[in-house]
Amino acid sequence: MWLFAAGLTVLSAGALLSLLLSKAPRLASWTGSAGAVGGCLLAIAAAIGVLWSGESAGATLAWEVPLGSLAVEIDPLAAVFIIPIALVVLIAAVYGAPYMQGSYHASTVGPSWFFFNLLAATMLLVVAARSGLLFLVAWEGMSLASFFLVLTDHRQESVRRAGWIYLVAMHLGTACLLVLFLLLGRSSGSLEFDQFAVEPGLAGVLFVLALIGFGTKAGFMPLHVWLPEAHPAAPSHVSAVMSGVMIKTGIYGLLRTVTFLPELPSWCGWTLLAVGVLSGIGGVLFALAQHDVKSLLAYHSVENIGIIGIGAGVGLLGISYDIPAMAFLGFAGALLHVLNHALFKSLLFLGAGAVQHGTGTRDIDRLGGLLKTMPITGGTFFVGACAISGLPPLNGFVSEWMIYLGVLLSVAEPARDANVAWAPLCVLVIGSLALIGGLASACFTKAFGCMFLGEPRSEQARHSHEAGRPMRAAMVTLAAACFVVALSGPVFLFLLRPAVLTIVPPGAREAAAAVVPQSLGPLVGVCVIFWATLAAVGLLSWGRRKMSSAGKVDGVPTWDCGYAAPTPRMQYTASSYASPLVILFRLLLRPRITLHPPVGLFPKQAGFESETPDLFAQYVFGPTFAGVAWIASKLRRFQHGRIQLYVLYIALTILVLLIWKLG
Amino acid sequence: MLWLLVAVPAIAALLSFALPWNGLRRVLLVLSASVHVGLTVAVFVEPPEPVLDGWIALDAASLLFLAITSVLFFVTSLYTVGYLAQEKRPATLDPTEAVRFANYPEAVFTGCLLMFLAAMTLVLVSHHWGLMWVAVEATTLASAPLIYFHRHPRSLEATWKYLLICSVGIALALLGNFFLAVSAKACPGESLHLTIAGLEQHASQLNRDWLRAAFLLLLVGYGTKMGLAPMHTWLPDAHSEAPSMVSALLSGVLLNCAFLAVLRGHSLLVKAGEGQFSRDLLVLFGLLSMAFAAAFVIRQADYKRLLAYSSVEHMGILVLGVGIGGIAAFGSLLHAVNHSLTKAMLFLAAGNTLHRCHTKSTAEIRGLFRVLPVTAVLWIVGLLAITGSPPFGTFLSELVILKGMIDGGRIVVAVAYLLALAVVLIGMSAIVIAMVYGKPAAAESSAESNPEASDTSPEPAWSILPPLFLGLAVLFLGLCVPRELSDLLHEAARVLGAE
Amino acid sequence: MLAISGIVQIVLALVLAPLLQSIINRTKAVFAGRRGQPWLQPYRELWKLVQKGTVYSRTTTAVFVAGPIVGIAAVGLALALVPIGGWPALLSFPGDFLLVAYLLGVGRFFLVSAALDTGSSFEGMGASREVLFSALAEPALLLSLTALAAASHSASLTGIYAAIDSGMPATAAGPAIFLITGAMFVVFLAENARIPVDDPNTHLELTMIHEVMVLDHSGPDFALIQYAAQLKMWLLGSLLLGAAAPFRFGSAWLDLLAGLVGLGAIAVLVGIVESSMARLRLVRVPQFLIAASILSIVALFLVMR
Amino acid sequence: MALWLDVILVLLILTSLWLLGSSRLRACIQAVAFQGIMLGLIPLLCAWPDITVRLAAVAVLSMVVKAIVLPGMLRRAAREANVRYEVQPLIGFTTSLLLGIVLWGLAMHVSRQLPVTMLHVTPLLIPVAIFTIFCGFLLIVSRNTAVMQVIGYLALENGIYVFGWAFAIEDPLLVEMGVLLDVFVAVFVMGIMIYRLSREFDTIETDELDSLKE
Repeated sequence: MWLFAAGLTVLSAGALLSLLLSKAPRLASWTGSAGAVGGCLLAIAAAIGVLWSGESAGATLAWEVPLGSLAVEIDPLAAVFIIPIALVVLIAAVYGAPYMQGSYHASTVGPSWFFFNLLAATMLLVVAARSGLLFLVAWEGMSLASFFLVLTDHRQESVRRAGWIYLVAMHLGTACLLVLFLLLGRSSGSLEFDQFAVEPGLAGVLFVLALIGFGTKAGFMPLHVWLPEAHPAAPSHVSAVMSGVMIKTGIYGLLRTVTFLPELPSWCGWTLLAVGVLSGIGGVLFALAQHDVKSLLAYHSVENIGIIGIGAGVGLLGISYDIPAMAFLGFAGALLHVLNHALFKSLLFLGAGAVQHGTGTRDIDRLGGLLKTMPITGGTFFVGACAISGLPPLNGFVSEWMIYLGVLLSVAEPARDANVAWAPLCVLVIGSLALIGGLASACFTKAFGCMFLGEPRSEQARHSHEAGRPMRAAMVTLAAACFVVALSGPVFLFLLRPAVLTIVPPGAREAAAAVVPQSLGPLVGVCVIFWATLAAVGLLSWGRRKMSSAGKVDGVPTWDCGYAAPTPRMQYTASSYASPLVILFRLLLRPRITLHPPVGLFPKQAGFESETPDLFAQYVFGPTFAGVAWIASKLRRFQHGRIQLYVLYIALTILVLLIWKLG
Repeated sequence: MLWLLVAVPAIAALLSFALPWNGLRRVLLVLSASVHVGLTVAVFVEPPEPVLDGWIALDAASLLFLAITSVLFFVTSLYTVGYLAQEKRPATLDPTEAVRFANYPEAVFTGCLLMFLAAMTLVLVSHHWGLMWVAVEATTLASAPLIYFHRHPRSLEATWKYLLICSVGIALALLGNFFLAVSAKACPGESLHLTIAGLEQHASQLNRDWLRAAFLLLLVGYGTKMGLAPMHTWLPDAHSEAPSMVSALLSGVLLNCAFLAVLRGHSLLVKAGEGQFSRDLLVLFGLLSMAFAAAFVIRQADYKRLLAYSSVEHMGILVLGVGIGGIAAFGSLLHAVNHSLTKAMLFLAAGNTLHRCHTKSTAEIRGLFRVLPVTAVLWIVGLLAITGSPPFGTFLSELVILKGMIDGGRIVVAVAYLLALAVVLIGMSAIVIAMVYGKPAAAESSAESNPEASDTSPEPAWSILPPLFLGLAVLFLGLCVPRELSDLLHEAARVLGAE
Repeated sequence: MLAISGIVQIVLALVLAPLLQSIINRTKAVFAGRRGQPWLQPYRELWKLVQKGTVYSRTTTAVFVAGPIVGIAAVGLALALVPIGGWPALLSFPGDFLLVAYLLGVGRFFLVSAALDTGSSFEGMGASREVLFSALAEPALLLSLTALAAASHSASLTGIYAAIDSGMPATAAGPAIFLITGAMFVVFLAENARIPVDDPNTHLELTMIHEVMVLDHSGPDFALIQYAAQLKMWLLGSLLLGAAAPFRFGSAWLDLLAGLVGLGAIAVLVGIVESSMARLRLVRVPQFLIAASILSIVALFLVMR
Repeated sequence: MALWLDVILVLLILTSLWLLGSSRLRACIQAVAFQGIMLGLIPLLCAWPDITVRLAAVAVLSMVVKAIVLPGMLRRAAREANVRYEVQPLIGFTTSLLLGIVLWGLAMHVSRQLPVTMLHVTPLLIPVAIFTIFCGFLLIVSRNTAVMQVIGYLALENGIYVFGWAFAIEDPLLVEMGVLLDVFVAVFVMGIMIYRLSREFDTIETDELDSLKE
């Protein structure tokens, strides 16, 4: 525990120092990142200690505020979240030091590091907090720190707008959490987690509150609207942290809430599952339609959160129908995907940042051919792309596969429970996961292909340069981590076991624990295939190099069906690559196409633009806010300057009160 | 002791009317403010005896609000000194519409300021309905010239509205007092004076109907002064036209005094067993005020009016909390403290902004971070604090009030409360973010042309240290509520029969 | 024993896969009234390509070279999981068919990336269509296999296909099996780029999907790609066969023979389809694939009613 | 003495109606002054025959203030701004009169809610007080010139004092303080304000004062 405390202290120290030193940006950024690295190392040590020993460490101090106490505890569930958080923050800090200096105004460096370390500390605190008030304070602190980080580059209108939307979304989410905690603590009168109790019949309501409150942070559709705005706006290492781990605190909150709700009705599980499916498919579809690589990645966060939601939903259904395989593998898959998504999504954001750093643009349609100039960035980005598409032999597959397996094992069970709606379950889980996987690989062949392959589509792309050494080191580390997790899959079954068992209600624990050996074999099988794949590829490419020495012709133009002088402008663009899919799903995506067709015999110019604004932002939230503003504008008539009216209000008030209250 | 509390500022006021030198006058202002703080500390340390056979006394509630008043006045007096030092006289040209206007003579201003303090202190310590009413009326009279300081036509209009509306309100309060007297006739034995203690002793024998009617009148009357919708109409005008430190005092202190008056009425009804009657009314007016304020905050074109409407909202929160009762009452007293500090800070920040940018329009101010870095930080901190986000005290108090609602099972009220808070947040944050961030706007650059706007000199200490202090205080209250304070709050809530 | 059976199957696949190609061609030739190419033509072509040198565009990078290699590796490893004729596969565990599907996905991912690597607009076009259609085909395949798993109460391919035997269609799951066969046949056609989804030997690049992606590959690279395609057909064919014609004759060798014959029959069927049907318009293809998914969903509901 | 009290109360009603009905500022000022005198008489009648010196003093003081000082001040203000008539009220004079009748009904209704059993005074008193208050409100709301609004405010206060005098005899201090404050409000503040208004806007039509809104 003291390790963790020390970690928090180091983080806060780094924060304050970098704020004080903000006059000297270079110094500030070094202290800031050093603080982040040190603090995160300590936190990781603490978490590993807990996972290793298996018993959770905690401490409680008094806090001189109403309802307050500083109760902190690291149990397996918390540890499972602390590790990715600390890891990603650590790597992002290493990456961020040169990145901030490279591409941001000197005056913003110090404050941004202050908020970065603050964000790290509050995220860790959120996961470790055991008292409602402490949790809420840390939670809001996290939101605010990230809010200021989003506003780092506040000269742009879009960034300010993003910051505002983010602030509003976070606040609305938190409102639900306030009610949730107060309702949980109502019977005991205190907000300590261990004294929470559920009044009968309230479990469903509480679950919905948690789903809205935490889902806003996690970015479940349709509460995701802040996400594609805020993540592109922030500096890339911050986007990596936000998208990689910060939104996962929402998942953590949801799972933690589930541990407070023993008797969940089964519709909760179905709801979560449906939400997950919506976010998964919707997220990847909107990602396909994006031109800006960072908003593409942001929508993919929505997609992956959806996958996690599907896993958690399967787990919940497993609990409420008591099917151990679904319960264990669903939650295990979800938790593992939390880790995996943290790894490859932050990797991808760092890659995007390196590209922006090296070319000065994020527009996929203006990039291309970067693999030649930025090999390391490109290579690691490719690894990330494969991983997020859930391809073997990478980590993304393992977690998705666990979720699949949970359903499969229970479906293939000879004595499967007849009163579970199996067919819809299979369609929802397996069908949508398969669709998501296919669409994701479509999206990332587009992203990687159009950014790094082919010919440069613009001058910036042609004159790109590789990122600095620390940035490359960060990306390589993450890419390596993706492989490590994938190739040591079975180990995680055991690492996640205690965490999953904390979520599963006590009654079902030993049954759930019995799933581990049952699913160990398959996982080992998968790993064998992984190793074999790597070996086979290695062998083949070795052999290929041996033979290709003979008669190799190099440096000719691409065979373009007889056309000898292809120009970069003739390449297939990202938009055209995605357009068949966009058109197929136009009902959902509603792309806006503005076309200036060539006219006349010798057309001077022609143009084609397509953009895909967010469905919910445009058709749900926008109108709502506009409606409120309209009502307000009507109410303003009330006060239009005439003192006679004002006195009239007083007279009427007292008159009405006298007649109503005394009558 | 208690006499001194009122007498010191009053005498100082007379002195400052007399004194010929401005410099000395400013010294006097700060001096008397600090003496007042000292006296407050003294009465806090050892409670003094009631004087004037119980007409003037000091219970926990008085002490609480006295402390707020004293501290806020001291801080603003520091700001005032700096402000007066840089105010140009005689006549200046209004940059927006070409109207010449000349400030009041400083003697009158300072004098009224101190008189204002005396009156407010009297409101807080008076334990006699009539005396309290007189004191409240006196605050109106003392503050009117303060609002009219700039002698600008618009400030004149504001003052006129302030005077007339508040006088009407106060007249109703007087009628309320008479009704109290009538209801007191019901109880046998010698006719009792309208002292708070006296009435509360015989509360059970008071005549119900007259008592209820009296409460209605007191609520509307003092509610007008407090700025409860729909009687709040004077508030935005006065706050927007008054000099900023005066707005800070109006919002941070004066409204609290009126709130205390309303609370006294409520506690009397509670003691008389009519608690439900007053609670319902308080909840009603609380929600009404929050709703109105929310509607006017959205796309508000004038940042001082924005702050004024947010004051209306918070007054709503205060009475709402008291109306809910239980722990919420404690919460709303705590919230009174937090709101006073935060709002005073915001108004001082607004003052700095107005002084540098020469406009109150939220649309014309952009990129404050370039022009006034510290003030910009104050704006952001103020935004977060006033919208009740941690780690600021307002979060705690609003949370406690919400807890009161949830525990009491007032789900509908809780939902309305949260909705109103959310709308206010959305409206305010949109405005403040636009003001603080981004590039300085065209209006700003045009203001660059005229000499005294173009100075990018660092902000003077007098303009940033007082608000910074207040901000730190709110932050501190968010991180830790000292035992003494929470005891005082509980005691006050108990005295007022709200808990 | 188990290991041996698996190895036997893999060897058979590696040796016989190109033959399916020539069977299809012969069938089409018969329908066209020609004599058709010799049986071993596909082998000859592969050998010829291996002999040749390779041409690399100046645009391309390592990804271009990696494409074919990863493609063949992925399909090869997938073969190790797929049983034929009721024989147990080399490696088998619950949920292995997901791994098969995703391994094919890996191959596709690299092939598409290689296509984009050339920077040619035609290959980009092909790639975009390929990812679209495969994304739509994936749910159909996995849902049908899930339905089989549910029907046969087993989660591994070997288990599933061991459980499905000639008796199965008679049982309650019979109609479901029938639908699944239909769905899987559509997937088979789409994944192997056959008519009506794609026309392997048209000469209009604008209309091609799979073929146009590999325009720039040459020599051994192209050989690998072709061979990978043939192996893929073998693999999907045996998945389809296991569901469509689960004939069992008691003796393992007879079963295996039946499996091989069945594959040949599928090839003939494909040939017949290709010579009797025209290619669908590109905009119709998605509906074709979605129809397949719908078939499999209906099958799911039938199995677990 | 109850008879005389009733007479006075009736006179108060009539003056209130007169205020509502007339458009000439001068007349209205007269009416308020008259009300002031009536007001001064009430306590003497209530307390009859034992009138303490103190009571008498307060009564006289209030008469002086309400009947001489304030009207004088108002006249001066009106002269300053040379307005003779309330030109166009928001609510016409006839309408105001009709409204006055309605208000009378309301006043009766409200006062019926309040038990007067333990108060040994004429039952007419409470409705009259309330009615006068309502009339004051109506004047403020419906008139345009600042002077008329002040007059309305005074009428409102008069209503309150009718009440106060009748019931607060035991605790005359309340009333005394009220009276003193009247002096303050009226003379020192409203006077100055009206004066300034007339200077700044060279009119005291308050409908010009609507630049502050929303």
